Amino acid sequence: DEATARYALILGDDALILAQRLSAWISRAPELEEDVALANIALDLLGHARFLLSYAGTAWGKTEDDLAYFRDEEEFRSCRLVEQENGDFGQTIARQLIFSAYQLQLYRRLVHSTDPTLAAIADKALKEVRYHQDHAAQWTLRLGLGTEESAHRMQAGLDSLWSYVEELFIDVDPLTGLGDVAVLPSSLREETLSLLQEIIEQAGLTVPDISGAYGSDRSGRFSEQRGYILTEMQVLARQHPGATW
Amino acid sequence: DEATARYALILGDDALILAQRLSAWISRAPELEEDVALANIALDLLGHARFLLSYAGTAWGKTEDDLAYFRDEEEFRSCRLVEQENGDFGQTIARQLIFSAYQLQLYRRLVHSTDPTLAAIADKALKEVRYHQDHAAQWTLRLGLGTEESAHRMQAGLDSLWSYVEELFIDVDPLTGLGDVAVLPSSLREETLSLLQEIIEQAGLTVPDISGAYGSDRSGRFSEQRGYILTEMQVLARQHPGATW
Amino acid sequence: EVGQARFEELIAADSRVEPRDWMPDPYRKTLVRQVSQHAHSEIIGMQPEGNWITRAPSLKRKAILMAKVQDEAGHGLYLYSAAETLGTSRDEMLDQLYTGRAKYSSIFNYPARTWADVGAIGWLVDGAAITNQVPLCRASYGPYGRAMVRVCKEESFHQRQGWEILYSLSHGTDAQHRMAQEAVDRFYGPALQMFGPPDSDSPNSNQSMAWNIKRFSNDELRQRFVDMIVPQADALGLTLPDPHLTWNEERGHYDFGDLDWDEFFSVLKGNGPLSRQRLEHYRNARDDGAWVREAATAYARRGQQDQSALLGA
Amino acid sequence: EVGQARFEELIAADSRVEPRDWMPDPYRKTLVRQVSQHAHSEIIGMQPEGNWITRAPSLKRKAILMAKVQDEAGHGLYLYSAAETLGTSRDEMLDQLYTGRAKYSSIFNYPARTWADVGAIGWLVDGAAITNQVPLCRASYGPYGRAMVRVCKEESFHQRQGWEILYSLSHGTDAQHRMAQEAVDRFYGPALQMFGPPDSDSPNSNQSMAWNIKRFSNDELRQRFVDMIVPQADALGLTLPDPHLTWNEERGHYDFGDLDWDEFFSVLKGNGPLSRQRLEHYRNARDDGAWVREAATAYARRGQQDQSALLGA
Repeated sequence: DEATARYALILGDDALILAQRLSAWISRAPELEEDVALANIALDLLGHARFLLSYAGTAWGKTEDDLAYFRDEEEFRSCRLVEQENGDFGQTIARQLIFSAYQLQLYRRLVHSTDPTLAAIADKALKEVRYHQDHAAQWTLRLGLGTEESAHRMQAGLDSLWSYVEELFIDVDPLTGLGDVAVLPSSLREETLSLLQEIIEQAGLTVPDISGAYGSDRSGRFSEQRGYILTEMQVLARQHPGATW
Repeated sequence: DEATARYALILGDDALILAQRLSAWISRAPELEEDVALANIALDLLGHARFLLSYAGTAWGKTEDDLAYFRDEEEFRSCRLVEQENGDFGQTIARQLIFSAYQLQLYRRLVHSTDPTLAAIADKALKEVRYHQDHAAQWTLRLGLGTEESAHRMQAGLDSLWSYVEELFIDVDPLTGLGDVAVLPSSLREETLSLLQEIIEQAGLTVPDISGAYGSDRSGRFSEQRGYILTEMQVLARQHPGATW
Repeated sequence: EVGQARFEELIAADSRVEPRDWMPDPYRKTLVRQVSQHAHSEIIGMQPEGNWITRAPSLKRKAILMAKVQDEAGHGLYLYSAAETLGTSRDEMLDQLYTGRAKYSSIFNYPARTWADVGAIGWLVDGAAITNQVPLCRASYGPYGRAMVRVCKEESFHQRQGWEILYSLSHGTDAQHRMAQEAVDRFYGPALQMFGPPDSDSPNSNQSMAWNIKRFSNDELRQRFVDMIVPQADALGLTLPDPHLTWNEERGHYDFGDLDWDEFFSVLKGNGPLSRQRLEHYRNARDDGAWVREAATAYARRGQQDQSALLGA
Repeated sequence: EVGQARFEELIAADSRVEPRDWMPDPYRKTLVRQVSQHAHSEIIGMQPEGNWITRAPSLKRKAILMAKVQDEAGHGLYLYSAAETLGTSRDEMLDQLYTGRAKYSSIFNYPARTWADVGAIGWLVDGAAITNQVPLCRASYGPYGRAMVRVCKEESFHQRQGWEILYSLSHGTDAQHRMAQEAVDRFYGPALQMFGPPDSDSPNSNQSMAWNIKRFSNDELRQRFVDMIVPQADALGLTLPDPHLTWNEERGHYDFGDLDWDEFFSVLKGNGPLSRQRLEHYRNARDDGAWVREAATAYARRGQQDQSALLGA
């Protein structure tokens, strides 16, 4: 139904935008192994996005590509965290750390969704997200405990993104009415934050004391980056409307 | 006529693309005075581009905006030098140094064009380009003779761009048949290079010994950047075809 | 004592205080804070609109926008100069901005998400700024008042341009009209909050009024602004998003609804949608440019040495 | 002496030389140069196609392209490992690339300007690479030959995907078809030049043949490639841009026209359209990542200390 589709869109858009952001690292990573690892994570997320958008599309007779390439900025539902710029490797790892912790808790619960498709997607995604979370945690430790510079940069990455953490846990519109189909974001808050706290402190870093940035309805009204991301992602598809590739 | 229009397009596209590149510095310059100065130069170039594209458009019944926003990548005629990324301030100044030296020699001669419109545009542009050239030369001296780091960065900027210098002096297609309407780029080579040599050496830097990069027909076939520039520049106009602003 | 008396005389006569004049410390501090905040607002204010320069939908609009953002840098420059006459250096003020100790107008922590926002910023934000600033042209501190005269002249030009952008959109395609209306919906409330909290909640205003820095209260200015924009919105063919907006015959003013002051104070505290991003943008630019400023300083010193050598010879 | 004899025996029997075996210095040097060049080509080769990941026109194509570029990083990894068995470290090889002392395939100094170029690179560039590499699976040096087996398997997959991109374009809209044809027009010549200069002009080949590293001459491989792509181009509905391309019944091969060897040598010397850009992209990534690699090293050292402490206790 439509509400489920709108829920799938929220999950799918987060995954798609983050995949898009991460893919820009390929050929630019600090070492070859990281080119491979970041591409892997981006590919996983893109895979999740494709399942979720395809599923959402069934409610409106649309394909994954219709939804990815022909929705406008205000129709996307991604959170601001995934829209933030890659920054340096520390900032990217900070974003990965926060988002994969949230996603891990989310999919752990979503495997029990009463919607069998969502449950199946979550099941497939879960072991991949476990790897993403581990990858981010390992790098957080390496950077936090590596050199003075790396600790500084990793902390700066966390500080820079922390005001977008709260948005992840807001029970926006279609979610509250979905019952056991969906996982209420607010229900993930505590365990996600405590997982983050554990890793951040283990890495000798500080959990930022920064409140959430105003505006958290995933409408894109409060983001300046989404437009740039979509402009680049959609340019070719829109130059050739109706074409197949 | 069409040949003159195509010539005006070459000059206009160079100015437009460089204005677009430079405008990205605004709010990001090393000091407030440079925000003002770079915006000034970008505005001048944009002004020249508007005159030149409007004039070119008369041959095809098109407006400046038709030409700026609704031509595709392969229809632009800009040189690769102006398409190069801003890089750091040293690279931007290197690009300004090279391009304004070329443009200064060009407009100095174009004021004598037998085409009265081109002569008038050149006349108006000339004193502005003189300022651009002076601005770039002053910064080249400051960076070349400033600190070790600044000299290194300024030299790196020159090295990075030098392979796109020769393209400026190629007598591409419409030019050779235009007689005294146009200024043959090849005729500007010697004096431009000697002006550059003078400033670069005065700044304690070295004229790079780097040959021209293969491909110099201004077709865009050899650029990967033009597509990105146009994607951003044209996105909004193309989302609303036929709209007025 | 003489200085104090002379200062009080100047204020009583509504004359200008000049940099050479003695002035009480709190007066100086208030001014430095206010003028530098104003300068910072110009600098940070370059970002939301600057964001659209590369994507402006026509070359004419691109040129106008570029010139406008350039003007903001210019305003910043002469406001910093005015503040410097009070004995605080530009570097010191920029450093306060860099470290987050200085404030700037909260409105710039909102995103310019669409092209219509550029119009709304021009019409509403610059409009509110002018309403605030016109009385400041008569501010008791001379350099500030004179800077404001220049600023106001350009700002009214900017407001006009913003209005024109919205007018074109409002009278364009359906999509353009919608874009314009949404931008006005988003900027109306924050623009009204630019005058600061309600008078009942604004402790510093009285002293500033007594010193002839401030001439009207926050609520007076807000009312003046609302009275100005209502007919302008009509002319635009756009709706202001306030159901309580009605002409009050008796007061001779428009009544308007309550504003979301929780949002205001939250944004003021640094939780605006883009508060961190704005500051980081500024910091990155400043960090990236450090080597250039060092080079310029080194080069200038070198020039002085060369001159000294010449003079010595 | 014993080693030399054993080495000659291995070569004569067309067996594998392994890292522990004695080998002549020039053999080792030739291999390090060839294998590291090959690895560098994989690394630099990520750029032209990587350029299109964010703009791929469908999510499926995006996923396939991302996986492909990732494979290239993977190929780089195991080719560097193969080269390391010859006693040169990866860092040393990367440093040669960084400083411009190492070569990589010139083809990657051409831009991928359109989406169709991604197809043409897959079909023609990977196609030429495979033609070159299949015989290398039997290269006398064991680790190299085995790495090539893995590489070839994935490359043939990539070639297929490139062909499919072009097929969709060729059978799509007029604009898509045109895009495909232009890409083939641009990449045909440079792809044929990937086999190196004509045999008459290729001095090092004989020794490599004698060592069972190289199995076929440049011209033989080029011919093999042309014979392969002509029917494939037919099936695509695209034209190869060579008027002299005709079937020669007598030779049992396609004849083809002369290539622009001036261009080839100019690009080889570093004057390719994007030679500087490719190297700068690599250098920037390496510079930007230096602090990360330092942190990883420091952290690993720390781990070892912790372990030593544990073992000591």
